[in-house]
Amino acid sequence: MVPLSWYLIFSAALFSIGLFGVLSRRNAVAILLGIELMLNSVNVNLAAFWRYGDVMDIAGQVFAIIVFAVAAAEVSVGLALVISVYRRRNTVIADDLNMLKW
Amino acid sequence: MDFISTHLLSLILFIPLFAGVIMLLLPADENKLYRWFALGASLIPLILSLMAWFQFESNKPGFQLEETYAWYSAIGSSLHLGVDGLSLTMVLLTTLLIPLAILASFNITEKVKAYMMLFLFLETGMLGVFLSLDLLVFFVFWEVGLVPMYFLINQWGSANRNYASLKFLIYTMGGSLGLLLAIQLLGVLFKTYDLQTIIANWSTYSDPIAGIPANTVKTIAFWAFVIAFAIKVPVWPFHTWLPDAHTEAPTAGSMILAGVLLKLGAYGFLRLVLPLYPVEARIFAGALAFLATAAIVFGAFASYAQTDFKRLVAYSSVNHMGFVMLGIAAAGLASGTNDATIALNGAVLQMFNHGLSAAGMFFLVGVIYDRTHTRNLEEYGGLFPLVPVYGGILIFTSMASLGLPGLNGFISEFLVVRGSWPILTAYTAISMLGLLFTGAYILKGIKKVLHGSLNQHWAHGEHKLTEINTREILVMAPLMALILWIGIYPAWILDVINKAVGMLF
Amino acid sequence: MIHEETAKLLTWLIPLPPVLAFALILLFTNRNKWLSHTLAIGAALLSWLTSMLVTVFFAFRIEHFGDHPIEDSINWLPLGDSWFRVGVLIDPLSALVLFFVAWTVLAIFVYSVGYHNYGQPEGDHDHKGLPPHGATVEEHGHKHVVPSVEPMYARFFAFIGLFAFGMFTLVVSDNLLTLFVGWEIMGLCSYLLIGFWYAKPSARDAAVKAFMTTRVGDVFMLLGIAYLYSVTSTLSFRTIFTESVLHTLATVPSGFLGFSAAGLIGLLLFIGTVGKSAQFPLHVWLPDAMEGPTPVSAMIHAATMVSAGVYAVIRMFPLISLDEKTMTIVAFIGAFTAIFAATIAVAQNDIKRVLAYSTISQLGFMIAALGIHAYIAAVFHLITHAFFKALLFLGSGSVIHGMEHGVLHTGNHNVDPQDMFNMGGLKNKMPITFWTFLIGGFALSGFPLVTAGFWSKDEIFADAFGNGHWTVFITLAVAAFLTAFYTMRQITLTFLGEPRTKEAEHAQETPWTMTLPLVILSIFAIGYGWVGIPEHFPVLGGLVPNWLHEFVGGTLVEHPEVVEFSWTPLLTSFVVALGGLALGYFMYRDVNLPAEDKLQIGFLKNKYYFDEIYDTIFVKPAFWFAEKFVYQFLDKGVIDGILHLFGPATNEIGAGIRNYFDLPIINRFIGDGSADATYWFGGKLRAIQTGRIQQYLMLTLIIFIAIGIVLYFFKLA
Amino acid sequence: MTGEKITFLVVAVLTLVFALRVVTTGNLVHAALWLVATLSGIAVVFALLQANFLAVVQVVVYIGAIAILFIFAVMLTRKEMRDRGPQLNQNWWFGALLAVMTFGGLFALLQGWNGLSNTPAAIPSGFDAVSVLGNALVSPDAYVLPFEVASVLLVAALVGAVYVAFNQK
Repeated sequence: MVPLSWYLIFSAALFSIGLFGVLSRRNAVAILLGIELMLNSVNVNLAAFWRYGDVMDIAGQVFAIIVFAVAAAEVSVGLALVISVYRRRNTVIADDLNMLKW
Repeated sequence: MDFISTHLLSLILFIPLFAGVIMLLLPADENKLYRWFALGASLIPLILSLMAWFQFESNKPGFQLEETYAWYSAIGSSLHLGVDGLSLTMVLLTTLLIPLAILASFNITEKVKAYMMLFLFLETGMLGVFLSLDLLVFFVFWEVGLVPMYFLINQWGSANRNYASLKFLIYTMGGSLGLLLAIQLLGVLFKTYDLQTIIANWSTYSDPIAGIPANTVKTIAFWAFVIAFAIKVPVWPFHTWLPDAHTEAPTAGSMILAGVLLKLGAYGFLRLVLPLYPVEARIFAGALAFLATAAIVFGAFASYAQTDFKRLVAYSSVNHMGFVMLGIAAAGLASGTNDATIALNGAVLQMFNHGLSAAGMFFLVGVIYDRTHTRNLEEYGGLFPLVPVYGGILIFTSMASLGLPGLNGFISEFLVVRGSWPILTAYTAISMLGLLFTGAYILKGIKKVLHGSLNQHWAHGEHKLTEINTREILVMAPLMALILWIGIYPAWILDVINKAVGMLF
Repeated sequence: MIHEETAKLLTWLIPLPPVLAFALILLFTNRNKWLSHTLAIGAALLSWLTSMLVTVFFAFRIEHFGDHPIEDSINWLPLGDSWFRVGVLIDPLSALVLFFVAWTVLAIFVYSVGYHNYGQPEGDHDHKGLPPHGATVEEHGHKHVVPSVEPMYARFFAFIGLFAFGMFTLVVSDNLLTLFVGWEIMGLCSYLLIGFWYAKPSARDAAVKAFMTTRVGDVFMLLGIAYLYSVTSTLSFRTIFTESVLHTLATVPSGFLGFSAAGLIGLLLFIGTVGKSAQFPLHVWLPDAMEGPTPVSAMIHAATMVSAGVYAVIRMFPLISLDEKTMTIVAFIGAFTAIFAATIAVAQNDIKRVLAYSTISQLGFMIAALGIHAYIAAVFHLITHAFFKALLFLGSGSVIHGMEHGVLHTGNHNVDPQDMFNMGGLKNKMPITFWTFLIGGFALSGFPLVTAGFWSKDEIFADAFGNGHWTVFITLAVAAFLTAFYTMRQITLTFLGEPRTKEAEHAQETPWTMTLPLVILSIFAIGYGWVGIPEHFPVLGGLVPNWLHEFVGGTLVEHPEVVEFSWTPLLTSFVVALGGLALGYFMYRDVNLPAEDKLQIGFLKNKYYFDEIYDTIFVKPAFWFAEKFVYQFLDKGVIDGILHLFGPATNEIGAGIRNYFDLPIINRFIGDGSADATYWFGGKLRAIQTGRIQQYLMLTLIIFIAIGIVLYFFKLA
Repeated sequence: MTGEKITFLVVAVLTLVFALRVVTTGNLVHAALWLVATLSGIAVVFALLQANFLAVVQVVVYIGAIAILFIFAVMLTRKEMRDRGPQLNQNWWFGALLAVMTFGGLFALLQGWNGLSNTPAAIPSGFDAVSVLGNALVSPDAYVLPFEVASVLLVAALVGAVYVAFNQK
């Protein structure tokens, strides 16, 4: 059987890739893509711990499903915001959106 | 009914405050409503204090209708209310004068709501002083009364009101600083502010305090009390705030100022100074008598020198309150003797009487000022044919102020003179000069206003002087009735005073 | 004869009707003239009736009435452990006084109806506060001017009602305090009535002068009462005049110039009388008081109020007589006033002023009589004087009224209807007035045997002579001579000879309401003397028993002795009366102008310049003291000056603290400094606030990782 | 080396490569498509974990809804939104460093944990993960509350997204 560590390392790697995307991409939509990767890595973790822990305790899966819901909500609102911002400022480049600068 | 009779004093005390707060909730710009509401609200304490008057048993020593509520138990202060014959008389005077003052203010048209509220707050402040048997609460109410009065003068006064109101406030507050310190001293010393406890222990207290001999401390505390109260009475030479404040205050304000506020000072002497400092009162009675005599004589002379009608009446208060002080000084010197009792009877009755007649006089000055917009005596002249009813009432009230036998002022002045003659013979004799000049300034007032040839300015056209109206007569009627009643048969009130004085001193 | 209980009750009731009338008139019937005077006169009638019941039908009929007088009292003021009681007392003295007061009051009330022209039309341009000026009426097609009714008719009756209340109260009181109450109420009424025509500045000033001058006496009297009360613990006459109390009073020293307590109290009370009865040196108000309507002059300034002053001294005689020093002062003041006022009277031309000074002088007689222990003589003269002086005043009012009629007829308002040199020959125009005035005048002069004044004055002379008071005797004799002289001068100038002006020619007799009181009073002015004819008087003595002596004497504990009869005083009174009258007649028979009058000496005419002197040494300094010293200097200058120092001083201290502490240290260093530091720091730090979300995220992660590392190495490791 | 391990390794490496393409590719449409591939890989991982329901949901919700939503969003907007200039910002190296450090940190942490070599117990026979999960989600003793909150969140997100993206002109 596959050891638990493999899953965890896999999900850590996936998480770091998503993080890199969030930190480094200029395009706001791409940032959202990075976030999706990070959320998925979390789901992998949740599922892995469910499988390697007490199978009868279904909490891991439940939380994974809730994360799905949150991801769906986040994406819909996030994309709506991106579109709205784009309409107003004609850009989706995160670096250009610095209205909160001092 | 049971609730009312067991909480009579606190109801009397707080109903005006409560009514004042309720007024906040009344709709805007309903001047008529404010007036009638305030009048109605002020009549309730009057009815209740009449109930208290009839429930009161004058033969029982000590305080009656007592109520105690926890207030600030950490420092031993509680809301302790109670009356004896002395304070009950003053409570009756206060609750009587406030409705009349409110009725007298019905012609106020500016900021009526605030005005009426201040009057109701003022009533609570003054009643609190008379009702409280706890030194700290006493002081709180003592100061509380100042604030509404300050605003009444400052907002509704005449030309020089800023100066007058500031002088009034600062002078009185400055005077009470010493009082506060002395009260704190007593409170710290006895771990309580309860008046009866302190009276029982303080007069015989003889241990050094903070290394200073008790006598020295007592003397200093005595003068702290005396100065605070002397400013309020006012005793010469602390009196100069009074003409200014009285003159600038609105009519009803002057009525209350003269009618009740001055009595707070004298009441302080009777309630606190004499019982707390019997020894010092005896030592310094001469000084007090000197100041009292100076107030009587100089007050009368200064009054005579005025050309402003209201100032004339204001100075007459200095003169009349001088008699109260003379009685108190005599009582201080010879506490416990029959003469002292008579002098105190006179002093307390004089407080009540002056409340009636001075309020009446100020109101009458206000009546004529409303119509002529001048207080200068030289600008009146021969108004009697135009306003015969007003003239009659003015002469009546003036005569009460002058001390005409058959009216109330005479009884009290006679009692004071009778009581202090054997004790302070020379001062009493000198104060007769003041009594003589009382006549002079009163007659000067009547002469300049009513008598002489008619000033045609007021006889015709737009300045035509109108007669006193029904509302104004209604204000005067109770005052005049009481003036006459006390003058003819004073026993109903003097009996209560006499017994209270007999048991207290 | 009525029952004693009834008498007590009636005594309580005597003062009440007039005060009720006063209240009713002021409150309700002010606009109705008929109702007002009916109320007032009805009240006076009721008081008169009760007084007569109490005196004539009770007191006068009891033998040794002085031993068991009418007395009753109630609790009034609670003082300490006891009550101060007030009540009524009718003893022989007050019974007699009550008798003449009731009569004169009633007479004057009735007289006032006529005097104020009741029933006449309203004046053309009369104003309230001024005497009526007459009304024009049309009769049979031609206009003429008639007297007009007083504009404040009802008010007058209200005031005299209150006045009568004061007088009755004073008389029936059983103690000094209620006596003083009545005394002061009369003072007030006197003020109100002298100033009745208040729009006249002279009347207004006279009213104030009267009130203030008498008040000088009153405050001393109040002191005396207080003193007496504190020594004896009672003010009731009957209690004070018991032997033990009097003994205490006589022996306790007062500590003032060697007077005993009784002496000082007596002196203080006497000063009250000096004010009220217009004795020297407080006499100045009485002549000015003639500004009031004539009934007022008659009532207040002849019959009642000034008599009340004397009554008070007579009442307190047992106390005053304890100290001989006080008695000397009393006698001196009385005698001096008698002659001093008489000398002024001879030079006056105003018909009422002559009477005013004569009143002062006659009151001096009574005071002098008391000062020499002539108690009964003083009482006697008090009563007779009240009757004949009221008569004279009312008579003079009638004369003036008649003269005003003439003035209205001619329309020449420059003619003073009170100046005797404008009169003359009124005998035929006003016969009733003339005859009654003559009776009054003769009574005043002491015309022998017939008039009451003779008997009372003679008694004073007899006492003064019999007890060896030579100074008083001679002074009073001279005064009596002057009295007779100026009385005759007055009668001659007024009634005899030919009319000197057109106005006098057109003078008219007054209505019955005025003449009837004159007639009644003139009966007393003659008849009242006969109740006190001394028993040893030649021929007449013993024909009528000396009832007065018996009766009044009963007031005192020790019945006063009757002085031996002596011819000297009798002859003296004959000579001075007849001599004065004769001299007056012959000197003024032919005088028509003031210039022809040899006695128009400036010194006398101006009353020894007393008004001016008082003005200079009392009134003006008092005003200066009040205005300049007390108000401007003390209050405004010194006291307020000190107070006003506090303001600037506080300001300076405040400014100092602000400029040298608050501003540099608190504001600059602590306040501004901390803000500056924060500002600088923030300025440097704000660079990290890029507004870029990814950089924030990086920063967060860095810190997160850093914290993780720190925790890892320091906590977990 | 069992077949399962081999399968896992192949899927994991592929998934990671796809993920890297997601964050590095210049064309956003491509990136979205790479995301679809990544998500599919993860679905396989779920399947390997015997979380069948999750695997299905992953395919239905993530690939079927979310990824498609991205593609729609990208394709519906203009060209500039998709690619203009460099796709990475000038701090990308710092981001990369942080990502590597995170991975390193996590890796280090996992090295020190002794539960890593656990092997799973066999799933009991007759165990129906889907029905247990369904019961747990609606049972008041278990997760009905988070479930309901998630529903509310979705509704709110729906309304919010409509409101925010609504063209007010």
